[in-house]
Amino acid sequence: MTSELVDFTLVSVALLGIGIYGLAVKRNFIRMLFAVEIIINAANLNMVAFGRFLPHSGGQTMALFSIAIAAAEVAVGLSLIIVAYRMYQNVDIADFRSLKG
Amino acid sequence: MTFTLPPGLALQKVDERIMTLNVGPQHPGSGHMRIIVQIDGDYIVACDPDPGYVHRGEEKMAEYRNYITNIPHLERPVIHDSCNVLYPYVLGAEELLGIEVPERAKYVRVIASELNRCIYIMYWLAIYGIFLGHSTMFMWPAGDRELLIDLMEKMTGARVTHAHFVPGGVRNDLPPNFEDVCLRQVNYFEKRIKEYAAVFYDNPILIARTRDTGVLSRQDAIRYGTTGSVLRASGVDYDLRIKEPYDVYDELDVHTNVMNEGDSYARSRIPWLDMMESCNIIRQALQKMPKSGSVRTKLKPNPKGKGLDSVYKRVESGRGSLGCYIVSDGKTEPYRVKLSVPSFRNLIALPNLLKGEKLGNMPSVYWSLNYWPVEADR
Amino acid sequence: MADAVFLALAVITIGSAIAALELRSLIYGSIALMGTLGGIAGFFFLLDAPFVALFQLAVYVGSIAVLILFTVMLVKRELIFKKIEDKRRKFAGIGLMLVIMVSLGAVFLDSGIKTITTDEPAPNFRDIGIDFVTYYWPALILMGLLLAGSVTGALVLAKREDVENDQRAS
Amino acid sequence: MSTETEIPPADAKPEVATPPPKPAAKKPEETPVELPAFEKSISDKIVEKFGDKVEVGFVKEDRVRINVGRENVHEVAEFIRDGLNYDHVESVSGVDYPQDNEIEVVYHIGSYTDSSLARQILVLATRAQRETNPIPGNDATRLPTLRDIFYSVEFHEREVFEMFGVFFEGHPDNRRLLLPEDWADLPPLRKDFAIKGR
Amino acid sequence: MSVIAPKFKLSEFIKSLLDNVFWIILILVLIGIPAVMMILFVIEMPVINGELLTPFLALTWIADPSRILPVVKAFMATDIFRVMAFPGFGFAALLAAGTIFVERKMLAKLQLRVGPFYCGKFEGILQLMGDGLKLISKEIIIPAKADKPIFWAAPVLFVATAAAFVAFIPVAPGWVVADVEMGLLGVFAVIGFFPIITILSAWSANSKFPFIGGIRALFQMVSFEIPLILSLLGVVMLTGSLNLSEIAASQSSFPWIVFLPVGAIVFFITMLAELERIPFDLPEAESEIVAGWLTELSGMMYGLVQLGTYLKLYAFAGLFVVLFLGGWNGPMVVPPFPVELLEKGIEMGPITAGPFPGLPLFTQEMLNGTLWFVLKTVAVIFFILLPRGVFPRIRVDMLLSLGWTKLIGLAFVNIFIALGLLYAGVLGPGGLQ
Amino acid sequence: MGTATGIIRALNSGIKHIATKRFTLRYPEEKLKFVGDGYQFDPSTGVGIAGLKGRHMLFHDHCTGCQLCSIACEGVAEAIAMVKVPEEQKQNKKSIMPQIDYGKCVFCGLCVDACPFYALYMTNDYELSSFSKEGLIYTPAQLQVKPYVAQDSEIQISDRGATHG
Amino acid sequence: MIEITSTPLVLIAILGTVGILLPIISIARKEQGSNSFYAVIAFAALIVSMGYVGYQFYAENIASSALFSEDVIVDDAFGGFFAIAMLIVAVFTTVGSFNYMRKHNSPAVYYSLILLATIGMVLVAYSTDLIMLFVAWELMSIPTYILVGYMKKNPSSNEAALKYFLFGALSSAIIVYGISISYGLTGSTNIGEVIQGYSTLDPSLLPLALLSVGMFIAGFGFKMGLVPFHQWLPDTYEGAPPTITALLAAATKKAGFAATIRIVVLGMVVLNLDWTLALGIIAVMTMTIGNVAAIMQKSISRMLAYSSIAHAGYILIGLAVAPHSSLGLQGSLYQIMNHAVMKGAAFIAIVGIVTTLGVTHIDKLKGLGRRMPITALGMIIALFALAGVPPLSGFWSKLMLFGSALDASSALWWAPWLAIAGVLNSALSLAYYGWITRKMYFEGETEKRVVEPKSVIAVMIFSTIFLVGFGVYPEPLIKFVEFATPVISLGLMP
Repeated sequence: MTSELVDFTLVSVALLGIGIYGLAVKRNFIRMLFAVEIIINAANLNMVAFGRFLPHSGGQTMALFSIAIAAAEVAVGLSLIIVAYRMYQNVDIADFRSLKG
Repeated sequence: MTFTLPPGLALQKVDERIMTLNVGPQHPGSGHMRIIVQIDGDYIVACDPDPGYVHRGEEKMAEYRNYITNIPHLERPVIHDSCNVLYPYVLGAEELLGIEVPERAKYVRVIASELNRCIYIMYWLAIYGIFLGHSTMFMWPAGDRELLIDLMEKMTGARVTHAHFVPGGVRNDLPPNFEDVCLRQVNYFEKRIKEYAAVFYDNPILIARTRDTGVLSRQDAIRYGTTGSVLRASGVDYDLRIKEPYDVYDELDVHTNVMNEGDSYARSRIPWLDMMESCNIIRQALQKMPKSGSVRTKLKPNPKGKGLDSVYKRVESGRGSLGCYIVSDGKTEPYRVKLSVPSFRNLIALPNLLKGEKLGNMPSVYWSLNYWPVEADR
Repeated sequence: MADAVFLALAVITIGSAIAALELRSLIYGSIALMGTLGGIAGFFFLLDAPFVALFQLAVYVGSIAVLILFTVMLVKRELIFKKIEDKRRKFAGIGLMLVIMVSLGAVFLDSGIKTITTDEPAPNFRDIGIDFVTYYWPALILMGLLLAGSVTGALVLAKREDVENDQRAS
Repeated sequence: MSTETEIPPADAKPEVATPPPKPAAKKPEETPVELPAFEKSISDKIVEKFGDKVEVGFVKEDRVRINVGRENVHEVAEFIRDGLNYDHVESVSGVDYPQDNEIEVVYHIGSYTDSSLARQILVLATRAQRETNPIPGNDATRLPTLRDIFYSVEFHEREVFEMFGVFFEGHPDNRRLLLPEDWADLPPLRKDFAIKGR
Repeated sequence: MSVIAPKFKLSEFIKSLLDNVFWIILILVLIGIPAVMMILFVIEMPVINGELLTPFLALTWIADPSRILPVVKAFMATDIFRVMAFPGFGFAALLAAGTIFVERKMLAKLQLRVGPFYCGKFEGILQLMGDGLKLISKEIIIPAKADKPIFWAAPVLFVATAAAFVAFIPVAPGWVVADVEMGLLGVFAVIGFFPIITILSAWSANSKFPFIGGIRALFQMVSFEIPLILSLLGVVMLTGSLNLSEIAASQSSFPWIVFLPVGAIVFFITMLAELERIPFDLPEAESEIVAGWLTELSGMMYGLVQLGTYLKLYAFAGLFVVLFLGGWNGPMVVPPFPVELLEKGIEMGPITAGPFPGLPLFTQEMLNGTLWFVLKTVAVIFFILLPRGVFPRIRVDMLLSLGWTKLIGLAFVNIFIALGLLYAGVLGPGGLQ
Repeated sequence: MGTATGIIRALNSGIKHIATKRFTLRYPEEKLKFVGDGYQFDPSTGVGIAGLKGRHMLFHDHCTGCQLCSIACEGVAEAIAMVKVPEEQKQNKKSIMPQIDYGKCVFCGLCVDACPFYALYMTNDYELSSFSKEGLIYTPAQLQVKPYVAQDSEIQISDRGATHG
Repeated sequence: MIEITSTPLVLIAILGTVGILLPIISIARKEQGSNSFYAVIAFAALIVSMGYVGYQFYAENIASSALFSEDVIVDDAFGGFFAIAMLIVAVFTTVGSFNYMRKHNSPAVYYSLILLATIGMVLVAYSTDLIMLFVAWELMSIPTYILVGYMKKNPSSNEAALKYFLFGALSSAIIVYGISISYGLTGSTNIGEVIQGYSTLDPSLLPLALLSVGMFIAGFGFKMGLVPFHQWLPDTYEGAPPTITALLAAATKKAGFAATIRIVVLGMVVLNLDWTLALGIIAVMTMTIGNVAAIMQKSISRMLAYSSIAHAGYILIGLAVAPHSSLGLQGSLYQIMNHAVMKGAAFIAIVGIVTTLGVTHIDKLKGLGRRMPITALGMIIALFALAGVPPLSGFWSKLMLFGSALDASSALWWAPWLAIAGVLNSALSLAYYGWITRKMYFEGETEKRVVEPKSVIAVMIFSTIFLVGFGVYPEPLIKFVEFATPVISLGLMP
């Protein structure tokens, strides 16, 4: 094992940054979903990396949970997108303007 | 001279999520026609049949040819059922020309007609099988059909376009020893088609797939003026061989098959039962046929019809009642020949049946209507 | 060897993550996202966690990517290629990203984990199974409830009521 | 005519369904002078109802022909459906008569529901004005549609429209059916449309 | 003169023949020989008879079979051999080709016709080669508005994924390309890739019928993946392992189909659906949606997809054999090798100095295992092919209800059976094995 | 359960048919047997004699050049053209004989029906393909030749199914 | 080892079984329209669960708040307290949906999702393991995403759901990241071990620990609606079906507080940081911005949304001063319980108004006191309780919160300012509540009485009794709060 823990965490931090960037910049709902997925994957990477170097099995367990939950979340999010697309013929969150205070 | 174009088959402006599919004419799921299908997801919301890709103007051509030379042309719309499609014209011409038909010729005609009905239904069944994705049901009927085609070839000298019926009888007498061969092959044929049950008609997947799809109620079947197996599958007992017997059908014991479901399965099963009935009729006719005698009343070379008369004759073809309306003005050519074909009459049920069906049911419902595009176009 | 693989994986993962967000076409974006997820799976292999890696491949790439592709394809083709140009927002976003990456990276580099290495064997996937049934089992039950609820809910949402009612009438 | 039941019992399997008894093979004697009685009664009913508006073309065995003017065809057809139990149209044919300057449209009407009418075909003929230079759909060659009475004429009337240029007023879907979309010649089944070379 | 059939000229024919020979020689010289040399230079050379095998040495040894034998053995130990030839791609492709031939002949028999007949001397045995040549020589047509990169990549990816699937199947003890600890999970992961490639290929053609077909393929594969995975859980529980080799080895006394027939049936049906075989060939239903997601593919792209499909068929059949029918296990039918062959070696021709050792190349167990595996796989393939002759295609809603309700329910029944056997102590990791 | 038995029945039927004899005619090697020598017509009774409606055969010594066959074909296919023939025959004053274009002929046989002099019959020859359209036009000299047609197989029905032998 | 009869497991068993069975029943019955059937089943399940929790308290099977456990969940009074509060809200929602969901197509899944979300919320309060907490958190969130977008034909519902989903997904992603870091630092996911690991942390890893706790605050703050993370909240509350808004405002928010108390407060304490000022600032900002924005709203549901932001600020006062005053957490819990009832009642009143009149704009509520007297009265009482008017229950909780702030003034110099800000904000809130009252009772003359939904009346009566009763006689509730409050303040302080 020549790679160190910090390498993996740095990759994870980079992915986190990219995810935050996507959430901040993009206004397309599907892109924002991509960004969220990237963040969750960054966290999973962190978790498995820590679990490998401790070593402890909890990290992998947590990653499994998180993958499954992400699947459920994506399913729900995509069904919401489908409903929205049927209504607006659009997936751009900036164009959804029915609620303004 | 200039014309403004009449409204053609304009595509409607439709919703975004509705997809318009052109099923045909190159598509394998339509015959020689186009079906414009609008689907929403997996459901068909609208259907517009567009026949006419094989329109040849047979009716126009018939006005330029005399009563005899019309024969090879008028059997062209359904070459697989050519005896039956020619039958009403021949009957009508006999009435217009005032000719009697010998008794033996009538029996020969009935045998030829029933054989041809089976040949047609086998072809239809083969296509139905391949439409449902059942390749064996394409190969078996296509092969077993050869038995009957062989008989027809022995009888008339041609495999599909026989041109055998003429006003006044049939063109030639049966070949020697034909009765035995015919009986043997028809018996074997009947045995074969009974074997289709296990693989096709009693197949649970097929039943699940075609039951309760494209249900045509009895009222609708009558209202749309459908005919043949479509009508009888919807519970209307109407068979011209019984109701209006022509030639010698009134001397034979003809049964008919009626089902009440009105779905694709019933519509596809009726022709199969009809084939067995045809085998029965052929056996009876072979038995009752006069063993010898003339088969053709001699005719003048260029006969003339009755002056200013019209006649409408109809027979039960493989697809249903087929009528022929002939108007004569006393010349050697008929003034107007109109074929009222069962396919064209059944076509009107298609848009009504397909509406609300799933796309997967489209081929089975379409082909279960016993529809032959070339015949509908004429 | 491992370092080269690590570098390659890092480049694939981060590059395709950027591509997933920046490519003009949503379809290619989805494919790039699959690249990211596959890269993460590669990292898992590198970290001696093949079970998680294969699970990641089976669930993320096998199911989630399919769902995303399916949704993207339902969307009109013009929208897939639509791009919204907002330079100021973009630069602000890049700034935010750099701030987060630099600060968090600095925190990680400064902290004590820089020196952590290990020679111990990696946890076996059987340990995970034992964990699941002895310690985390209430969470597993909740997980089942969650999946059931989300699937039924998503189905109810995605079901199209208007069409069913309209067409059954005929 | 036949006495069999129209609908066999619902649970009957098609293979074992006993076929209805064979209809009595009734062949009326060849008496050309005397008109067949049943057919005569049908034509009499129509004549009785409409009087001079209709004209009996012929009464033959199983066939009755009624000629009607175009203004009365709708009500006659309605009477045929409601009063005489005819329920479907088998064929709609146009016949072009250039010498009369008219186009005849012939409806062959049959019945499924009434078993006594199973052999019968009622021929309903009407005539529309013929134009020398037809503009299909926009000239005087018009007839009232029978689609609201007999649904089954829908495609037949579309065919007659494109083949003869007879526009059926009130038909909901009067479009081309068989001919190509870019057909710009005469309606092809008119007598003045000649086949090439003839 | 007719244009369709130009007159045959011998000179033209000879010219074209020479042309072909020229190109073959050129390719051989420019690519083939350097490739062989590079392989010989690059791969780690074995030490044979105390000498390091150099290219020169190898070339000098070609003349003597006794000296080339160690080279062959060394080559057989490499991964290249495993991936390309025996348990991997070559073996699978051979079986797949055999499958295609058997399918066509058997279907023809069933349908009372002849099938391929003229190509090759015996019953059209070379028909597949002819078809392949035809597909290679055909023009590849790309739709104008297609998404070109994805459209090009999809068939290749399809074959690659199918080949990856093949790599997991153990053929004989120790003979498997990728002997990973979690092979079954890997199989699931690989299966998950097929719908993605399908839907991408379908979408990229930018045509209606492929898209409908792709969506159908997606529905079908995704909805049948769940019963597929569930139906295998019983075996996993009873074996206590995810490694396919271990699973196969665990069935030395009896195959799992004896105890888990329900799971086997469910797996077989889902297998048919995943393979898009009749009665589940909705994605290619030609009467509804021309050829489904293959509509726009032409030439060798179509050929590649077909190759991938049949590789997939072999892999699924092999998986069924490994999981339920006992893999390579079976009575020993291969006779033991003669003792003198093993001890003294074989005498061959006048060239060799004397009897030389090294034969046989394979052990008896391996040959026996391969034999049984192939026999069982062929039997399973036969039963996969048979429904094509007797069933029509089913409809999408029937398919989905079958997948989501009936098969999942049956799969759970299977799991409960397995659990019962496990807790009763009859079978399982600590049980009868 | 009905479903399961139905599926098993179907599979069983399929397997049974693997052992059934095939029903395919291997055409170029085998050829079907026909009834007689071809379709012929007896103008005295007005009834034909059954046979295959294949390529025509012209008996030069019977042909009078009356053009009736050509007239009969006019309404059908316009396949028959009357051409000059060099040799002088007694009964053929105009010395014209039919020449048949098989690119147009529909093999209805009405020309045979029209011939009152027993000059035109049809034979069993149906293999008329040619590389060019010109090759399909048969001159009177070609029509005179009686073709040889191999007829070796007939449908045979046995317990193991029908076959062409 | 977890007892099989421990409260959380029994709750999972009851609610989960019913929640899974409801859709199956609906498929089996093949009729979609019978809303009340499913509502009654869900209602019964909730009542049974509440009864079980109450019985456990009555039988004294529940330990006083333990906070830590070796297992993933612990059956303590803290969780029980939250369970009761959330079950009350869930009952409100279910009862309120009797009429509201009448015309919707698939009611079974709706109630099933409510039950599943309730399990999630309750289990968040019970869990003592980060993974368990996360799974429960998602079980709470994902059904509510669906429920918010449940009105498929309604664009605003869908938009609300999209925004809610996006922020929710982001928050859970951030929480996962925080969990991953804290796991990496301490090598365990059990909260007790995490806290222990934090207390013996290598100083070089301290920034990472801070990062993880910051991420927890951010992640939970999204749900709680704290000020930098509150943008989604008004839109979602306005667009969602009002029954679901009641669930969101009154229950899921509280789950965030429960999680915060479980992890962050303790974690912060052991990390020995001066974090209270930050929380105090957030508290003041939250309540000020919430109240000021609420004044400007024209839609009553949006106004109540902002008001619930403000209330998050009040509750945060208690958390901010928790280490220095034992009253702090007590006040928070007391306010949480009160707020659940008050907010739930207010939103259910809106449900009644929407179902009968179909309006939410404040100007349209003229003369509501004559048109729907019982609903209006219940709503007014709930609103005044929210404002903290003395004879009502809300008064005591606010008093306790502000008192805790004053109590902590010996240790924290800025604590009294929190109390002052709270009082000022309460006064501010009284302004817009009073304005609504004026609209309802003193404007509009001619309206006639309409039939009010019986289910809403039931909720109103219950809430009025609760608020007035515990306002007049707060003793039992205060006892209960004291019993449920974990004692962390001074005991764990290093």
